[in-house]
Parts: sequence; C-alpha cells; structure tokens
Amino acid sequence: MSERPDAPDRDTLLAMFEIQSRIKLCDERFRSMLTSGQIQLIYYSPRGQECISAGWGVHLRPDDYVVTIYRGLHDHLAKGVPLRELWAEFLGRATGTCKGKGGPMHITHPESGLMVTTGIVGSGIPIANGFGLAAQLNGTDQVTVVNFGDGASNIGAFHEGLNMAGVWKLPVVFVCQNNLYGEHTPMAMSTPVEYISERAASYGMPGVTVNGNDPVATWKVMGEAVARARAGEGPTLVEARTYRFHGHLMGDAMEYMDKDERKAAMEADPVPAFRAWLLDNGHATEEQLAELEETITAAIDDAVEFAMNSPYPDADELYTDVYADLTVSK
Amino acid sequence: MSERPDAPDRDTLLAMFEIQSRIKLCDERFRSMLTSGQIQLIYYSPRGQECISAGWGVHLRPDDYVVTIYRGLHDHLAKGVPLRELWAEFLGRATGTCKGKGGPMHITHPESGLMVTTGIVGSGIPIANGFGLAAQLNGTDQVTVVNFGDGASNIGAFHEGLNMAGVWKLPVVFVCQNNLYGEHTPMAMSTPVEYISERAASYGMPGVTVNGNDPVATWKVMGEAVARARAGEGPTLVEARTYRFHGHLMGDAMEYMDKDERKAAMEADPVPAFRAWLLDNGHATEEQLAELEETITAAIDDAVEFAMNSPYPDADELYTDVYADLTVSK
Amino acid sequence: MSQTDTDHPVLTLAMAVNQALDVAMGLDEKVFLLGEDIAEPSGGVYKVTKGLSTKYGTHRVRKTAISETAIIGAAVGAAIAGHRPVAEIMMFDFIATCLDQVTNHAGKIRYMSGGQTPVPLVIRTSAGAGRGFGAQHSELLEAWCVHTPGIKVVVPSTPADAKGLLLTAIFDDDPVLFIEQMMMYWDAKRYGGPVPPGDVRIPFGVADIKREGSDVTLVSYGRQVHDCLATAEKLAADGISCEVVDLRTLVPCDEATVLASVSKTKRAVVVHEAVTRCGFGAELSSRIHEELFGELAAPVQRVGGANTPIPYATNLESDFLPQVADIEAAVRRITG
Amino acid sequence: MSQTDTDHPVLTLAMAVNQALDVAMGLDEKVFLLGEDIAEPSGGVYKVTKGLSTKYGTHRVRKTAISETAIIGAAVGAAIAGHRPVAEIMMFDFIATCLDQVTNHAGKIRYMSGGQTPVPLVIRTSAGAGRGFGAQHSELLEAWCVHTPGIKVVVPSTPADAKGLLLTAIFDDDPVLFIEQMMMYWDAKRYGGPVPPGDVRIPFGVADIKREGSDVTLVSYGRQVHDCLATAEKLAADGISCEVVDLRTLVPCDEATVLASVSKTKRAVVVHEAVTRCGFGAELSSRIHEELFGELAAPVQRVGGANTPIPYATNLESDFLPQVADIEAAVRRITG
Ligand SMILES: Cc1ncc(C[n+]2csc(CCOP(=O)(O)OP(=O)(O)O)c2C)c(N)n1
Ligand SMILES: Cc1ncc(C[n+]2csc(CCOP(=O)(O)OP(=O)(O)O)c2C)c(N)n1
Ligand SMILES: [Mg+2]
Ligand SMILES: [Mg+2]
Repeated sequence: MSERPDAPDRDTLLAMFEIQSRIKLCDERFRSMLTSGQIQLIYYSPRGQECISAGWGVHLRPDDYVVTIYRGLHDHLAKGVPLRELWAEFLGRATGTCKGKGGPMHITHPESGLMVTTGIVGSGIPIANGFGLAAQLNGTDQVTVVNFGDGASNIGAFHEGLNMAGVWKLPVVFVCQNNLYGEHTPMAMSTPVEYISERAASYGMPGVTVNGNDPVATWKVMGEAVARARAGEGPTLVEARTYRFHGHLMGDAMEYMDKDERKAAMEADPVPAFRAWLLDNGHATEEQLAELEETITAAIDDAVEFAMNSPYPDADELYTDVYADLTVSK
Repeated sequence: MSERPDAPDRDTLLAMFEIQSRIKLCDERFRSMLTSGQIQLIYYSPRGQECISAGWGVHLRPDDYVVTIYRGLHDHLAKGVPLRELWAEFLGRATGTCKGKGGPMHITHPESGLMVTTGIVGSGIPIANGFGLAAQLNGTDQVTVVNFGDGASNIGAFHEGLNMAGVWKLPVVFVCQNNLYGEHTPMAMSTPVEYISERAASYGMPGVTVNGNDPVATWKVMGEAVARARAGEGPTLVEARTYRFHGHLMGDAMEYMDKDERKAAMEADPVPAFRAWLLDNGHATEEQLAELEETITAAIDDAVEFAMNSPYPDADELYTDVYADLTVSK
Repeated sequence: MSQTDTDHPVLTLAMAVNQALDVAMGLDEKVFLLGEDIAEPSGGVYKVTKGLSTKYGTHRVRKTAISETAIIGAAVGAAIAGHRPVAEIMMFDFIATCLDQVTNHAGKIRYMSGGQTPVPLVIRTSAGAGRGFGAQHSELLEAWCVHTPGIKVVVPSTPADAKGLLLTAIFDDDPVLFIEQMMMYWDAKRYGGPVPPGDVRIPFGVADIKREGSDVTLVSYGRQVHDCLATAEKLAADGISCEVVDLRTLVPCDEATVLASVSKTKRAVVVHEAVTRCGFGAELSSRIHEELFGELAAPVQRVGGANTPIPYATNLESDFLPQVADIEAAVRRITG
Repeated sequence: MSQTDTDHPVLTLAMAVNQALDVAMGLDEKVFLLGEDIAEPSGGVYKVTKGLSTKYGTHRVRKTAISETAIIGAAVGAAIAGHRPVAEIMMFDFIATCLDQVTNHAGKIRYMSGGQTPVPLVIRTSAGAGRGFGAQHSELLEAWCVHTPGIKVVVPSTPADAKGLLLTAIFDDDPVLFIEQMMMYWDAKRYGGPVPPGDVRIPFGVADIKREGSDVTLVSYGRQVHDCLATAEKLAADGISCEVVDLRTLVPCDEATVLASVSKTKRAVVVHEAVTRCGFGAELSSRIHEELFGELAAPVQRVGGANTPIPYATNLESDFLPQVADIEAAVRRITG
C-alpha cells in the first residue's frame, strides 16, 4: 500500500494507531478472558470499528464531549477513559468509573469528556444536542461527537435529534458507525436508503459517507466535521462504513450473517492493515510499533489486575446517588 | 381563470366542489355558533385546507381507510362521515359517532372508513401503517390515507412510520397538509428543509409537493399516489401546501402570524376561486352550485338541530367501552 | 400561609409560574427554557412564558419543533453540562412520547454514573381534565414518575406554592417533574392567591396543613386540595372536623406530617385527580396502613379519577373527576 | 396444576411462549407477529420465536427496524382492521420509547370510539433484573400499564401458565401487555414445567393458589411466585404456614381469591420485582386494607425491588431484587 498525499502528519498517524491498538488489544483481552471463563459479562465487541473512533479521537480536545452506546469500548478508549477504571467498571467493581453501578453500557467519565453511554438505541442523539447547546450558550468552541449504529438511524430519537441540531446549528458531529447490522438484522432489511448519510438532507446539514476502515479517509472527514462544529458552522452527519467482526454480542451464533462477507471483512482487518501501511511508508519502525503494543499490553495487564483485585461495591451503594439529597430504601 | 387540460371530468369536479363546500359551510356554522356562544368547544378550524381533503376524497372508496388529526373536520367530511353524528359528537352527545365519548379530536366512523382521529401530533402515522399492513396481508387493494401537519414531520413517529412504510412498501398515502404553522411556530423555525416532501428520500419513497389550494393539481397528485398504493407499488409522501385561515384554534390571537400573509391567503380563498372557475369554464351553472350549497346548508341545519336536541350520554357511559369484558368503577 | 397573606398581590397560577421563571432566569444565567411555542409573540399556548423571550432573549427562551424527545434529550445533556434547563411538555399526556428520556435518562443518569453526572433539569407540564379536551389531553400521570426512582415530583395547589416550589425545583440538583393543573392557570377567582415577590423558595418535602381538624385527615395535592377544603367547609356544618394536608411534593413526600395528622384523627382520605388504580393514592394509603395499623379507626379511603380514559362529553368528564361529593361520601363512609 | 401434571413434556418458559404463538398462528391466520429480529435464522434474540417465520412465512413473522413506535402503531392499526397482532418489545424498559402508542392509543381507542374500534393486540416483552444488564435493560414496569385503563396486564410464573395465558391474550379483544421475565426463559431446572399440548387456554382474572396455608398469604406474580414458594417451604420448617397466591393477571385482578385467602390467614405479604414505590403492591395492599380492615391481624407488607435504578455490580443487583430473605423478614414481622 502506497503513501497517501491526504494523510496527516506522523504524530497524528501514530496517535491514531495507538488508539486503534488500545481498542484492539483491550477487546482481545476481554474476549479471551470471557472465553476462558475468567470473567463473565455481557460484552459487545467493537472489533473492526477501531478506525472510526480513532478518526475522531485525534481531533478532539479533552474538554470536548463524547456520547456513545453499549458498543462503546472503542469510543471510551478513543476519548481517553483510563484503562484501570474502565476495566473495573466492566467488572462491576467499586473502583470503576461509575463505582460499578453503571456497567459497560453506561460508562461515564466526565474528566475525559466521556459524558454518557446509553443502552437505549438512538437515545444518546438528543442528549448530545444538550452538550452542543451548552457549548453554544456558553460561547465556547467545544465540540460534541455522538456515536450510534446504522440501526439507530431508524428510531424517532435520531430524527428529532438531527432536526433540532439542524435548526439550531449545534456544534455536534453525528457519527453513524454503520457496521451493516442492527442486532440480527442486516441494514437493507430495515433501512430503505443506500447511504444513511443521505438522511442528512432532511435536516439541513451536510451528510457524508466514508470508508470507516480507512484511517486516513476517516480522519479527514472527521476533521472537517469537527472543524465545522468548532467554527460554529453547525452539525454534520458522518456515516462511517465498517463491519462488526464478532456479531452483536459475545456468544452470538451469527447464523444470520453471511460467512463469506464476514471472512472477507476480517481478512481486511483495518488495524493490521494500517500497521502495515505505517511500516511500508516509513511512518514507523517495527520496533517502535512493537514497543507501543507492548506498552499497551502492559497497561492492560495492569488494568486487569487492578480491576480483578478491586472490591465489589459496598452494599450501601445500592442506595446512594439516586437523588442529590434524599435517602431511599428497599 | 381558464380551462385546465389536466382537469378531471365534470362529475369529479363537482364532487370535489361538494366536499369543499360541505367543509366550508360546516366550518362557518361551527365558528358562528361558537362566536355567538350557542355552543362551546375547543375548535380547530380547517378553513383554507378544503381542497386537500377533497383532492384525496374523490379517489377513495368507502372501504379505504383514513386516519387524521384534531384538525380533522375536513377529512371527516371528505371521507363521508355523516353530518348528524359528526355534529352530535362535536357537541358531546349520546348520538355522536363515538357516543359523545371521543369528541372532535377522536372522531371514529368505521362505516365510512374514518378509522382514527388522534390528538397526539404524528401518532396517526404509525397507526396508518397498520391499516396498510392489514390490506396487504389480506391481499385487498384498499388504500390508507393518513393526514398530518407540517409540524408533525419533526416528531419521531413520522420518521419511524414512513420508514416502516418504505421498507414494507405499504399501500399508504402520507398527506402532509402544510399550512405553514405548527401551533404558534412558523415552519421555517422548526423545519430545516424547504419542502417536507424532500424527506421522502430518507424512506425510499417518492415525495411530491403540490399546491394544496389548487384543486386540480391536488386531485392529480393524490390520484397518482392513491393509484400507486392501490397497485401495490408502495407509499408516497404528498406535501400539500395550504394555509390555516383561522389560526391554531378558535380564539387564537394570531399575534405570531404575519397579517399581510394571512390577508393574501384569505383573498386567494380556494373554495370561492374553484367555484368561480367551475362557472367560468362552464362546468356548472350558478343555479346548480347554489342549489348544491342550499342542500348542504339544509343538511347542516338538520345536523345542528339533531345534535342540539340530542341527549348527553347516560352517566353509565363513563364506565363502558373501557374493556371488552371487564367492569370498572370510580 | 395563603389564607393569611394580605400584603402581596394576588396572582393566578400562570402568573406565579411566570414570575418564578423570571426570578430564576434573573438570578442565574445557566437557567434557560425550551419547549414548543414558548417564545414571543405568543409566549406559550397558555401564555405562561409571556414576556420572557423578550426579556432574556430567544437564546434563553428557546422555541422548539414538535419533538418532545429532542426537548428532554437536550435538557438532559445541557443539565449534565452544568446548565439548569426548564423544559416544557405542553400537556402531560404528551410525556408518553418522550418517556424514555425522562425515566431511562433524566431519572437514571446520576445513578448510572455513580453520582458523577447530576441532571438538574425541570420538566414543567400542564395537566388535567375539565376543559373538554378528551382522552389524550387531560391526564394526570404523576404515578409513572413517582414509580421511577431518581425523579422528584411536585404538584402545587396555589400560586404562592407554585412560585416557591418552582424556584426550588430549578435550583435543585435532581430532575424535577413540575405539574401545573391547567384549570388553575387563569382562574383568579377560584385559584388566585397572594404571591410574595422576589426569590422566595419553598422547600421540598414539607407538607402544608391547610386546615386543622380532628375527625379525619384529607390528604391531597394540586387542584384537589381546593376540593378537599370545600368538602371540609361543607362537613364542618355537620360537625365533622376535617384536617386538610397539602402534600405539595410527592417525591419527596412529607410522610411525617401525614402520619402525625392521621395518628391524631385516626382516619384518612387520600384525594387526587389521577386514575385511582395504581395511582399515588395507593402508595400513600399503603404507607399509612403500614405505619399506623393499630391506630386507625377505619381503612384509608382513596378518591381519584375513575378507572377509565377521560371522556369528552361535559357530563361524563365531570363524573370522571373526583368531586366534592365523592370526597364527602368517602368521609362519611369512615366517620358517622 | 404444575405440581401434579406429569403427563406433559417439561418445557422452558421460552418454549411455552413459542408453542402458544405456534398454536395461535395455526388456529387463526389473522394472528401475526412483528418485532425486532424475530424472524429466522435467529428466531429472536432470545430465540422465543424460533422456527415460526419458517413455518408461517415472513409475511406473518415480520422483522422490523428498531422503531418501537412504528411497531406498536402498526399493531394498533392492524388490530383495529381485524387482525390479531402480537408485537414484541425486546425488553420492557424500551417501552418508554413507544408508550404513547401503548397508552394513548392501544389503551384508549376502544373508549374514544365509543366501542366501535376494539384493539385486540398483544405486546410481549421480556423483562427483569439478574442478568447484569444494568439500569436500562432490567426493569419491571407493569404499574405504568395497570394505571392506564384499557390495557390488560399478564405476568405468568410457569411455562404452562405462559402458554395458556398467551393464547387467551391473543384471542382477547383488548390490548394485553404480556410480560415474560427473562431469567425464566431457558432455565429448565428452576423454572421449567409440564405444558399441555394444543389450544389450552387459561382464563384471565383467575388466580392460582400454588400452596395452601393458614398463617399468612403471600401474593405475587411472575418469577417472584417461585421465591414465595421457596420462602413458604423454608418457613414451614419453623411452623409458619404460608398460602401462596399467584395472581397471573393484574388486570383483571382476581381480588376475590386474594381477599378470601387473606380473610382466612389475616395476614398478607405482596411480593413483586418492580420498584416498591407506587408499584402494583401499593394497589393491592390498599385494596386488601380497604376490604378487610377489621379482619387483619397486621398491616399488609410489601416486598419489592429497591427504590433505586438497577445497579450493574452483581452484588448490588442481587440486593436490589426482592429476595427470599426479604420475604421471610416480612412474614416474620407480622407473624410474631
Ligand atoms: C430502543 C431500543 N430498542 C431495541 C434495543 C435492543 N438493541 C440493542 S442493540 C440493537 C441493535 C442496534 O444496532 P445498531 O444501531 O446498528 O448498532 P450496533 O449494535 O450495530 O453497533 C438493538 C435492537 C435497544 N437497546 N433499544
Ligand atoms: C406530541 C404532541 N406534542 C404537542 C402537541 C400540541 N400540539 C397540538 S397541535 C400542534 C401543532 C401541530 O402542527 P401541525 O402538525 O403543523 O398541524 P396543524 O395544527 O397546523 O394542522 C401542537 C404542537 C400535541 N398534540 N402532541
Ligand atoms: Mg449496526
Ligand atoms: Mg401546520
């Protein structure tokens, strides 16, 4: 694979690769520990979708906002949620981002700008507008990125949310991570448009489809959308096409997926492809990348250990954080 | 105004005029009785929008289905809901279409195919799909027409409903009666597209905008949409542009509406304009139309008398029709 | 309080709500409003937000499309980001179109985040039967949100309470559902009352004993407090002495005041406009029985809306509502 | 019944629901299913609709987009037009995204039309905590619909009941909310049971006395009936005799059976998984007190989910749920 004239500088390329690798390695660890029975949880693998979050991740500042969904590990990591607290939350421990009370579907880490993770399809979209509105009202140039799937583009919240953002020209980037399936349903069976980005026209905002497995193209499109939002020029709907390597959730028999399609997608795995490209074009040496990967692996080792050794929440925690100031009981 | 080569035959023209006149005269009677204090109710005038319902009305069979909204009088009449029962329901009498229990916002008259009138903006749209689906499953060629406003095109139910119709190619005609306002809000403040029909592209269905004050053009567009549905070729989104002569509801101060805009719209009142055109082009004589209008007026007189002399529902009716077979109490 | 306050101007409920919004927006620029038709020139379909967009600008009094899910969603996000949005759902029944944002998000996000992201928003909504709007524009649905941990619920009965409680709601750090019964909006004669100017707040969880009595406790909230007072007045003539407790807030609920009153009178009637079955009255009745079992002279009575949708016809709509006669009958069932 | 039936094959709850759908579709071509992912090859995310699209075709087992409002709306229209749709809402919490169609439309249309347009649909939904899904995928929300006149509500506790009640629901002329607690779907060991073949229906409004006893009545429904039985078993060892009443349907509610039992035992504990505050237990507790005031030896106790959102951590989630220990404690509070 040859050099790309549209590629960002080396630091950015490496930053993207770092995010991707962190996601990929983290996901692999989750899956192996789940498979071996060391841990038990409902797990939505983001494998295959790494480029997308890395693509917006490198454009965002710590004070920018991100909203995501149950399949959110890649987004959490791209926004900088620390590994230890993230792992601990996935394992339901007191040391987790949410004291173990939210779990993987509800990761929240305001310090890194990861504001809301929701399990209700589409519902993060209207909430993202609120972050955009807050920035607009405050006169800051903070950007909000909200991630959701192809399936989410058929629910009412998508429509209402994009419409409001279009009317108010909110600084929000709507990132549809189109992995071609919503749970067990292929996109074509639920969505009578070829490109979800076409729907942007209904909301007076630009819509663009990008190959979400192409880190450079994704980086570029995300950069433009983030820049528009930052400049106060309004929202963008970005459809990033990708593939869900491991089905809807861990344990999914995937009978409804085309075997060859999946095989082809996995053969075109974007993370090793990007790695190879970085090497081929002299953006990094094998040693450098290997070191990076080792560092990440070590950090994951540390996070896993931290999480596994963390206590479960105190029984009292059931009753705290329901209200600011009211006590509740059983 | 000269003859139109695209006009339907004389019978159809007169049938449309009859529907329009029935609506106009009925509305005028409601408003005058409300103004004089003879009756009291919350009233959403459809004046100005007559051509639209007449436009689809003449294409439908009695066994076709119609769904509409609180501003529904024109649609009720276009589908043939009888005047007596309609008036009685508006006045909350036991002889009304719904025994006085539904009221103007919930007129139902299955005999004439007026299936659902709903007060929740947009909610009739998904329900209309159900009628379309029933026809599709039964293998009949019944068509469903669902009416809603411009404002309704921003709510989630619109999106989900049109999407489902697009995927399943349901025999439904989505009629957006765009009167340029949703309650006190001009369309441009809530809807970032110029034409609501543009939104059809999101659902893989044709969308067309027509001048809803032009009876001939509206007739033609509705005819095409109904024929598509009847032929099993799927749904259409028709946006019929019109104007709401009397604000959102009776008593509306209309401070938020442009005076000149309203004046111009009322000067271009489509019903007298159509009347003049029918006469100018020899489709009817003054006597004929006057007689028609007199007949309608007499029928309205009769309906008003019927309704005014009808009893209120028995107190027991509060508790009936809640369930098929359970008794309820206070 | 309202009985004795003669120093302050008499306002309607709508004017009092408007004043609370005005005071809050003047105090804190993080307070903003959003909802359908709330801006000038009309100032809301019930004119409750009249004048505010002119005074504070349309960036702080934000008219929206008909998109309840988008409205509450935006309020949730902005609240987490540090604002204090006051969202209007034009009529309570419409909350069914956006309940996911209300219960699954506004109500749960503080908890799910382990306390990191409070959601200090207010949802104002107008509600209630009696206006001939029919089944889809007349309901009281507070029980849905009382059943949802994480949401506070307020139903004022007087203009002064409306103002004071709404100010508290806006500056409270939890999501608050604030229910305004529309029959009271502009009826100065029946529902008007003196309202103190300025930033006068009424704390949540403090019931107001509107009338003292010794034979039976009538517990209610919102407009039905007036029906309870009318019933009390009527029964006084027959020598039955009713204490009337206005809860003001359902979450938190001032159970202490209720229980103290009932433990004095030994009898209670819970009154609300919502459908009786699984309404808030069921919760309160259960609580009273649980706490005062041995002390009660009679079972707690519930008087609520009929277990039916709300009919259109004037006579039926009026029969649907809990009426003074129903409250009286309930009292007589357990006294006498 | 389930205790004594040894003639019939033991099925899981999921298999029983599947069988009911199969029988109904075979009986009446007006029955069709719609929902997310319900068709083959997967047959639903919990495989409850396995095989049905192959047997009856994808025109009758209709996979939809993720559009709950569109799903229920289509079911409402088709039901009015004479079909008997069975709509699936994948998890109960998601009903908040389409409650307008459920309550304002399915629930009210018969009434608003003066009885002209019945809405014979079923909404099946899976529900419940215990699986580590967190706050937005674990709730029991039956109280919302019990509070909505016009909707019937069913919560089966055994495979045989699930089948028999679902068949009744499908051929009932009212909208029925049918709640399947997911913890029971595939757990044959704890929740499996014999299921008679064919079109065997169980009428609504007939509670099942699962165990006779004399000291206290445990009233419950759904999965918590099993917890009540376990508690009864445990307390029997201590000489406390519990009667266990399984309501099966909440609307209609077989109050006669409950009241007869409590009037015998003089004591009642109402148990459900939903949040206690304003849950169905409040309604039932109120009803029992209202009807049996003088006869009770102790106040009715409520045992429900904690008044909190549902936490993720395993230990907290388990503490959230009503447990045998909680039921036992409630019984001991009132037996003495
Ligand atoms: C409102 C709602 N309906 C249904 C579900 C169940 N559900 C969870 S994920 C999912 C599929 C979503 O697909 P998509 O938006 O494409 O995201 P992906 O899982 O592919 O990342 C569904 C139907 C839900 N969580 N929320
Ligand atoms: C879900 C919902 N939100 C708000 C309302 C209040 N409301 C009634 S009519 C209306 C305006 C609707 O405008 P449009 O769809 O253009 O129809 P029109 O009244 O102009 O015919 C609104 C906001 C409602 N009935 N339902
Ligand atoms: Mg997807
Ligand atoms: Mg309009």
